[in-house]
Amino acid sequence: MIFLQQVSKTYVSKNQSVKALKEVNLHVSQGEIFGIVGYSGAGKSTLIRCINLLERPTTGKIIVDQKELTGLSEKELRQSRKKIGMIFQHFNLMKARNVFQNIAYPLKGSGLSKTETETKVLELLDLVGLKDKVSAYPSQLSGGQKQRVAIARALANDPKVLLCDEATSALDPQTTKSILSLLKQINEKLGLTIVIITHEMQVIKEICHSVALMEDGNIVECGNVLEIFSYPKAQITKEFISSVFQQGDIYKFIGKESFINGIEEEEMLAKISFVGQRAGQPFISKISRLFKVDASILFGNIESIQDVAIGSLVVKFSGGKGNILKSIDYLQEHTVQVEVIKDVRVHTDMATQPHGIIS
Amino acid sequence: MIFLQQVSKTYVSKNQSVKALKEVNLHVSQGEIFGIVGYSGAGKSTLIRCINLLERPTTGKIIVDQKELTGLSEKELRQSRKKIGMIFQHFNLMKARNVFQNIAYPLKGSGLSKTETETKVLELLDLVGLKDKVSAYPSQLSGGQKQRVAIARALANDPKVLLCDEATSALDPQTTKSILSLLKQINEKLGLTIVIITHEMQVIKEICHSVALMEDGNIVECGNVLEIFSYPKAQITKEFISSVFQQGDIYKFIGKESFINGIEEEEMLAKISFVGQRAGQPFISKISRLFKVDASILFGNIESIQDVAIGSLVVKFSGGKGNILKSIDYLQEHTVQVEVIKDVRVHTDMATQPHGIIS
Amino acid sequence: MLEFIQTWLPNLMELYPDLLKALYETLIMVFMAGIVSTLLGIPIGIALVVTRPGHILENQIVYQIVGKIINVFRSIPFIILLAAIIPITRFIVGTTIGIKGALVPLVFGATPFVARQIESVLLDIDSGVIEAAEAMGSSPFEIIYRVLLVEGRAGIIYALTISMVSLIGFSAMAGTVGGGGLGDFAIRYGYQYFKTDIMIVTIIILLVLVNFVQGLGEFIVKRINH
Amino acid sequence: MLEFIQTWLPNLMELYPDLLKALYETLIMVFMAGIVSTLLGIPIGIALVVTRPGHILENQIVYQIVGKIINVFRSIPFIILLAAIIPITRFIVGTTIGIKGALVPLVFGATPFVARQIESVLLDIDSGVIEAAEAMGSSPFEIIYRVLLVEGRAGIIYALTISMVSLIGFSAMAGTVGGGGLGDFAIRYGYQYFKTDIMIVTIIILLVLVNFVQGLGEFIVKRINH
Amino acid sequence: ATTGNREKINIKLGVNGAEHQVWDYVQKKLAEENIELEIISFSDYVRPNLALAEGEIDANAFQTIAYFDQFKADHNLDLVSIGNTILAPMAIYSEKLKSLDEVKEGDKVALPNDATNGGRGLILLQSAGLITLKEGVGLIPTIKDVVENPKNLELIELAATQIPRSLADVDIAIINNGVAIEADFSPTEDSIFIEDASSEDAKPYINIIAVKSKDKDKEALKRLVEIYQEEATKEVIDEVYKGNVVPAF
Ligand SMILES: Nc1ncnc2c1ncn2[C@@H]1O[C@H](COP(=O)(O)OP(=O)(O)OP(=O)(O)O)[C@@H](O)[C@H]1O
Ligand SMILES: Nc1ncnc2c1ncn2[C@@H]1O[C@H](COP(=O)(O)OP(=O)(O)OP(=O)(O)O)[C@@H](O)[C@H]1O
Ligand SMILES: [Mg+2]
Ligand SMILES: [Mg+2]
Repeated sequence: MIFLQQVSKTYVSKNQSVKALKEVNLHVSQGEIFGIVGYSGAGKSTLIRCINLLERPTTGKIIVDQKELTGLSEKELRQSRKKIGMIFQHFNLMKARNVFQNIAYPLKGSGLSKTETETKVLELLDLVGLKDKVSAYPSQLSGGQKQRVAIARALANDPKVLLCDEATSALDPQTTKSILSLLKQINEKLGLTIVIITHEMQVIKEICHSVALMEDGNIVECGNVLEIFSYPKAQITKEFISSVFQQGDIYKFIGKESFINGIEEEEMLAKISFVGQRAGQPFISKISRLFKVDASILFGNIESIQDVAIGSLVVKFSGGKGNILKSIDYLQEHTVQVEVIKDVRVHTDMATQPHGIIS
Repeated sequence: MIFLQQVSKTYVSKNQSVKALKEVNLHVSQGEIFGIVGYSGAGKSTLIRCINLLERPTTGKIIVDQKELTGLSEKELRQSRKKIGMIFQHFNLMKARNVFQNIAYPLKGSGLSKTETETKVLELLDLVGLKDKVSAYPSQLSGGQKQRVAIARALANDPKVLLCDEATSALDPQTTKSILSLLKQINEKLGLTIVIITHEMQVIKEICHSVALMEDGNIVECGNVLEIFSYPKAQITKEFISSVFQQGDIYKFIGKESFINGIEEEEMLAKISFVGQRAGQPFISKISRLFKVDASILFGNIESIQDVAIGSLVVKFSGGKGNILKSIDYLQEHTVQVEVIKDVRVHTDMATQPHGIIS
Repeated sequence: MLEFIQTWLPNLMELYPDLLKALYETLIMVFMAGIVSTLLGIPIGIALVVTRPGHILENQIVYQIVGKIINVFRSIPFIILLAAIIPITRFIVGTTIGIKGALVPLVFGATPFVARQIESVLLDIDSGVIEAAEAMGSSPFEIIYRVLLVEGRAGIIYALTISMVSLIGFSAMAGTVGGGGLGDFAIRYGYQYFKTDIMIVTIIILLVLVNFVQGLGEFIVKRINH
Repeated sequence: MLEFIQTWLPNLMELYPDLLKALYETLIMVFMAGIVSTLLGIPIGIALVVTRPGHILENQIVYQIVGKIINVFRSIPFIILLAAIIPITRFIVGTTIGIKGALVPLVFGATPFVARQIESVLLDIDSGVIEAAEAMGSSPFEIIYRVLLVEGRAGIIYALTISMVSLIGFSAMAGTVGGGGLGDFAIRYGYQYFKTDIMIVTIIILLVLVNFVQGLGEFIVKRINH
Repeated sequence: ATTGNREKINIKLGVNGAEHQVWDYVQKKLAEENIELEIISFSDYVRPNLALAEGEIDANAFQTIAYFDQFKADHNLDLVSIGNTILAPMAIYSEKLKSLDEVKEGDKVALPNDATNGGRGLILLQSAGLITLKEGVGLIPTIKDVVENPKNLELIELAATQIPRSLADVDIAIINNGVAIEADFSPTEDSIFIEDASSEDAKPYINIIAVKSKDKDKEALKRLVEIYQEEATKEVIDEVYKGNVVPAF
């Protein structure tokens, strides 16, 4: 559906030039929900703005829905854009129009009658939960309300492609959830292709099929969400994923005096990770009975990423050196990854005795 | 430090009037980090804008740092405002000034020499990771970069109180984390009082001492973060907290065909919840050995909220009717809450056979 | 009352009908020239905005030429303009004298002014909003019609207010070609014939007129800005 | 060349020194009156903005009075204004004729214009930015000085450009009091004496002048808008 | 009365332009006597008198006796005439008509819209027999003073300098002498009706040099008048105006 080929973009200003995109290649399939994440300033907004040519790339080709946008006439480009909805990072609502008129804007010329337009707009307003604000002006709306109007506007013209630049960043979790499920629903029902920039990995996790990670104008990793979440390669990917698993906290947690002191002779601290069906296995019960070890869960997370369980737990094992080692071997045989964090038995730590991958 | 007494605010416009705040009372202590959450349009921005009197409340008193702002002269109010930093939802940077000049704006008249100002600004830019953008203009910055400039500006004047309206909503998790730890650090070192509006419960969890939940112009619940996270009362509080524990997903997860079919005869699905030290107990190991039950963890989350573990897990028990019941009794005796979700043994569900509280 | 007028405004009674006529002439001139120069000035102002570099119909040639033409008309003293365009005036309205003869130069004088005012209003419209319209596939014409003119309408009204007030000032020069009007009336009786009472009354009427236009403009702006 | 001038511009050779003098007079008048009316017009324009309802120094009385006074000056035909303020002119510059005598009426004519232009620029400044400054404890004076004037500077330059061009037009009327200048020169020779060649040359000079001012204004704006 | 080493004296003379060439000649002559004549051009008929009364200029030379007397009376000014200059006969022109006999019912007549020329134009129309003015109305009548207008002529007041340009839009037009000359008309040849320079009626329209009463005996001003009224100046006038303007001294 969307192909970017060797797209680069350099902003030139008096004092300096900024390479915001560096020969980026990207492919988003028809009906896919595609996430883009990356640090602030990585080039995400620039990338998404290149897709509908709001920003002319310095070099490269952009193909959307089998049309090479970079080669179209102005008029053809406009025609193509009508089927590409966009939600802006800064909303860009028209101040002189009220909520109704803002959403109705793209409907003009779509051949809808006045009552059809009205029905459509009210329907959209209902979807984003703003029916009572139909005649309010943007200046009378809260931040999140503005964002929801922008979402409704982008959906008004039944686009084939939806580009979202931080479409839910100003929304509370509940509203975010309802907007995301709305997007997912449209995606499933009508095959809408969605490109979504976000800094909330939660959003990626919940609705994206694929994700690209951007750093400094490059896409450093890109692929199926489940795969990337399970086996991240680039450092930045790991960091972003850890944010959703809150594993950054693990080390903070472990760093505490009280915590270290809580680990006694003959105990061991380890992180165990598993993807998919493994979660359904009562492995803690098994090792508890088989090897007579006690495993207390100190910290961790088991989630469903698009209906597949994936997780990691920080577990304190106690019950004797030999038993613990046997337990670990057992777990690893059953494709559960174990990474030792602190091993009081032998006075080593994670860094010198790695088991399994570091995620 | 901050007292709001019976503060209400009504916006009156031609077509209607909106009661954005309804007799709100609030107290934020000196040195506290106070979070405000609520749905979009609940009145959060209005509330925070009332604190420094950017929005004159329709009725009520506002006291900051022992001064009743609502009773001050214009000049005294300005003096007080100099010590109240503010980060706006829409950044409000000055377009004609570059990054340096924007941050230096509040420093004028603070008695700093030119080199001192420069040092200070560069220090702040370093803190928010924007040293390379020192002479860029707002129009040349990405969304997150703008927000970071706004943060630096708000901190420039060493305020006693910092008001943040969605200060990290446009930032990626890493940058958010570094900004939050910066705020926490300033809070701890200098006793800065911070009021922070956010829709990311993550933020509340990570740095707030207290939190207020707003709904429709009212504060419906307010108190210590740990307490509220452990024992939420209002419906909205539960919803917000569930967002951070992603327990909304539990029911989605459970609703799946595949999942229900996964539960067999003589098995039981339950959610077990615990706060604080209980997490350190190897209760799964214990019941596995004591009652010969298998407990597979399907889904769940154990977190540290300000260094205290708190969590809930969805667990599938198997191993025979009697053993399972005994296990549950054992857990409840040890102050672990158990809530049965699906009990195939007796073909009932959560709704008809509640154990423990519903959280 | 009558006594007051006779004592303080000795010439008013006599010239009363002429004053009314002058008022009528001013109203006609300002109204007609106002409409025409608005209708011409707005598109020219739009052209000055949309053809500038980086805007929706970027066109260096049009931008430069229109800008230069505007400057030509703005730099020529009105009275010279009046003489210079006599052939055009005669071609358009068939005469060079009277209200009709005054209208063409008034339009030529006011249009560039309106255009520059409109330009400065439209330049201030948030580029993000224009971008949003572009992203929705709006044509340049649609952007002009449905974004620039709508988003800028308060500013446009205000600019037109300023322009109409200036036009009232311009119309004082219509006397040169026998167009009459309040300005000419004030100059003639007040300045040349030294009938101070008439001058003062005329100026007061002009003031009321200007304040009415300004007030109307501000009222509309207030209605538009919710 | 010389032949060309003698054929096509028969009067130019003779009036060449007068033309130079007129150019000099125009430059002096526009420069001096421009500076003074800018210095007066900007504060008045600021006053019109900050005293309006809901703004930082809301003051209904000042707002109404300043607005009305501005309207008075804008509604009086320039020639009447010139006569009406003779006592003020004499008081300020000691004479009512020549360049000096023309300066005062020019300032009175241009200042209200500048003020309204500045007003319309400052009204467009994002209220969020003003709010941010208020939240940082800036005084109204600081907000004017460090926010309005800074954020609005491109617009202000542009407004001043428009005003200066208008002032060149106004200065054409300075001939009435013997101030001379290019406009008067063009009117005198071109309109009154029917010396078309002189008129055309003068208009070309005026054009160059106007385009220079406009170009300078746009150049500065471009420098300011990074 | 030529005294070589007199101290340099400066005279400011207000004019209304048209007579520049003659005044340039006078200026040269005066310079020989160490009198510097500074010529200040005004573009209206009000300011030169007021400026004179206020002492901003020392003399002016732009107006007719009629206008001067009226102005003095209206403004109560202490000014006097110290000498005549010229008489510039006003005339009626037309593009469409060959003579005044062809004037029809309702024809359009353009006349100057300033007080001095307008009034003079009305009197000219009266002497041409086209209208009648109110009895004893004086030398500066206005359109309001027309009591009889048998042909229902439409009187259109235009700026004096505009009239030649709008000649095509009217049937007959009254153009004052200076303007007609500048517009390349020869009043004596191109007009269809002209003021009789020798008649008593024309007397009030003789142009004068005016000064403040207290200055009337000033040596330099006297020299100004004397030089203007020399034979040599007459020749300059004839040369410049080609007989269309008559020296009135
Ligand atoms: N100037 C205004 N005029 C009229 N109504 C307003 C105005 N400002 C805000 N409101 C209304 O007041 C209510 C509260 O707005 P507020 O901005 O405080 O919400 P919020 O809690 O900050 O929401 P968000 O999370 O979306 O930013 C909303 O319903 C909004 O529409
Ligand atoms: N108009 C511009 N002129 C100069 N530099 C620009 C311009 N727009 C963006 N940049 C720079 O290009 C880089 C990429 O910006 P972009 O807006 O794409 O970032 P982003 O990934 O969307 O960041 P964020 O998450 O903060 O919105 C940034 O370093 C930014 O400063
Ligand atoms: Mg961005
Ligand atoms: Mg808000």
